[in-house]
Amino acid sequence: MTRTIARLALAAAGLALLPGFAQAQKNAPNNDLAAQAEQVFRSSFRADNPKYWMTRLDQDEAMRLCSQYRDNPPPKLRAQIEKAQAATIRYPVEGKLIGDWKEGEKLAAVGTGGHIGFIQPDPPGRVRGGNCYACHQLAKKEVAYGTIGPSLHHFGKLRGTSDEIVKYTYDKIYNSNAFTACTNMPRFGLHSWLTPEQITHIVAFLVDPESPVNKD
Amino acid sequence: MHSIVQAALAAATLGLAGAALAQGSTMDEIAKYREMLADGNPAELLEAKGEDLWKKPRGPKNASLEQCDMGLGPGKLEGAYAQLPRYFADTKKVMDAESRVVHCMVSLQGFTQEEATRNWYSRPGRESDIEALVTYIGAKSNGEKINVPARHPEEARMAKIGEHIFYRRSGPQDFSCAICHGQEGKRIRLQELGNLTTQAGAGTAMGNWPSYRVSQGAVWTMQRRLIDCMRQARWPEPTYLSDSIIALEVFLQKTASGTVMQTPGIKR
Amino acid sequence: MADPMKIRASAKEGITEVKILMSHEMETGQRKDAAGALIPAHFITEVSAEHNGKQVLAAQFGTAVSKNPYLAFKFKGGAKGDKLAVSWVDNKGDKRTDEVQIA
Amino acid sequence: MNLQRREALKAGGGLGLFGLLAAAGLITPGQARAEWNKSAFDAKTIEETLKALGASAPANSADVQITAPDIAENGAVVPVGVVSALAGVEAIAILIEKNPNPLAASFMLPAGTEAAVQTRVKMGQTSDVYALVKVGGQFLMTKKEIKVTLGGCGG
Repeated sequence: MTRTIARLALAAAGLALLPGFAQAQKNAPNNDLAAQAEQVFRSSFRADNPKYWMTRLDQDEAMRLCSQYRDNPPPKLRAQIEKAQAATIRYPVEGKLIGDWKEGEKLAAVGTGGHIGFIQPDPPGRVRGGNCYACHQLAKKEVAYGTIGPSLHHFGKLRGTSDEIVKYTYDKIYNSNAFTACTNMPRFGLHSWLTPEQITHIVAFLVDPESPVNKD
Repeated sequence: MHSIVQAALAAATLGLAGAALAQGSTMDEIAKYREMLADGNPAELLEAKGEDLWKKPRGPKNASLEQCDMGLGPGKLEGAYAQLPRYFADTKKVMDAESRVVHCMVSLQGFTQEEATRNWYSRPGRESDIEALVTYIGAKSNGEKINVPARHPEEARMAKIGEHIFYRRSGPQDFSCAICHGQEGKRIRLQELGNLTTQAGAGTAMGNWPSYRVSQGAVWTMQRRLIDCMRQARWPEPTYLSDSIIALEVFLQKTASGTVMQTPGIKR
Repeated sequence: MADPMKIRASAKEGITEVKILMSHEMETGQRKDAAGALIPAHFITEVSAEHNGKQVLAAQFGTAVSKNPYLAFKFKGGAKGDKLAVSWVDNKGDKRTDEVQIA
Repeated sequence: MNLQRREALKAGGGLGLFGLLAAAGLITPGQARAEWNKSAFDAKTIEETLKALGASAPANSADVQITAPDIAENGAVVPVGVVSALAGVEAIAILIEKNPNPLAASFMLPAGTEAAVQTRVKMGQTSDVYALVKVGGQFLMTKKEIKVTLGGCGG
């Protein structure tokens, strides 16, 4: 790993670490109540939810630890989660990490897909997007952006398009927890929410000098 | 208008960056949008209908709901919503406004549980009595302080369970309630996200419901609101009136206690 | 039958301000239901307001007026206690009239 | 509302609102006019709509103002008001350029009614909104862009 990436990762981890984990540990509910709460939670879903929907309530190791420590695990666990998550990252077969920024622009704006249930499920074939604007500023012309994540306006303009930056960007979208355990950002690649190819399009939207993210 | 002028003046004086100014005016215009909608909330139409439904004899027992005990004694509605959910000795359960109304429709009016809850939310061409009733009952707590101390052991247990669910991550987007509602001063798109772990944040979130949602063209109750949060988390669908939803309500109302209700609200 | 309107009318310094909320789907005829079938248009076409029997506003709506329509206007005259009546009719012939006293 | 009037309204059938109101004695026959302007509401462009309203080539005027936010949080409900300080305004119309049918609403103002109306409209996308005013037999117009934003969780 190059120095740039290491620095980025360190900065991200450092920011998340600041509040300290003493607070998190104090807040971690005792196991007895957690077991009761799990039981109440699991039994609160409609009996006619298909089994494969119900698997969405299952937690992998990272989810379980992040929940237990309220997204603020102690340093040792944090490192353990990040290492395990980094190992999940897969790349497109042809190896090219920059796709088409125009496709990426579309994916960044789409917030639909993956909704289940009986009231307002997504219709079959509904496009699944990255919903990037929900949390990030990107192209300047889109005023309706969220602030849960940092502004990514001029992402490529500020960082360039070196192989390291491109790989970092791809990896971060594929599995955000490889860099910051328990971050708010979904693990888009791990869950196959986005395909590796779709992720390369979003990478292009972020780093391509022609992308509206890097204009204006 | 005043605030826009002020913002412009401040920007000119301080020589703020163009981007900051543009974003400031975006939020000013959103504020103007909300202000224009606040006067004339369609939820008031439903509130009137709810009052009618409360007072009219209905159901197999041809009884009104006027003797329904929402927690402060039979028929006492003023301030009742602001003190829910609470433990009810007659059912030995912690109940929220909606589960209690349904309980009264069953016990006083003779409806079956299925009949009472069949249309728990409205959709085009199908109205919901529960939505109307809860809008009416909620409005009877307008201006009242939320007060859910959760001192009864069952209430305290439910608050803890709600807290557990609030931080619980799962699903194909790794969501929990906390990832959007656990920090200060964040937005999703242009909508401010309350930090529901603080009194002020939870107060802003809880005190405006039931609320008319302009994007849905309908009033949403708190059950509808929370069940939809789980839909947005891409989880399966919770059961209406289930303990998870009530537990989250206890947790949030407890956190919000002391803040003043302004309901019915109007939101995007 | 259609639900009642909510009408507020208040007189101040010789001007009466009227704010009306109507309960109506205002279906555009362009939306599809869950099964993919077009939901037929259903919307208020005309609204009329009368102060003591004299018309003070006549409005025509298209499908672009929002669900549960809101309408506000002002007219000269009108005193506390005067009657203000509002009527609407929709494209299916449903109609509703409500009356309030000016406050 | 008294019973006879309610019955009269019910019996009105195909009379149209103004026929109904006249039958109910709510307005005098002289006031009953102007059937719902189907050709104007069905028009697909601003130009066609203006033509159907009998308002070809209206002049731009600073005496007509649109009161609306620059940005709408949701397109399903966008508050739009039209105000004019001119005396004797007879009619007002609200047009939304990029809607499938631009005409959203029109208002006839009898003498004594102020040129200040407000309603809420649906907008499919960011668009120019036009306010058309008829005064002294002339048509005046103004426009304002209203941005419609996507919001919330996104689905």
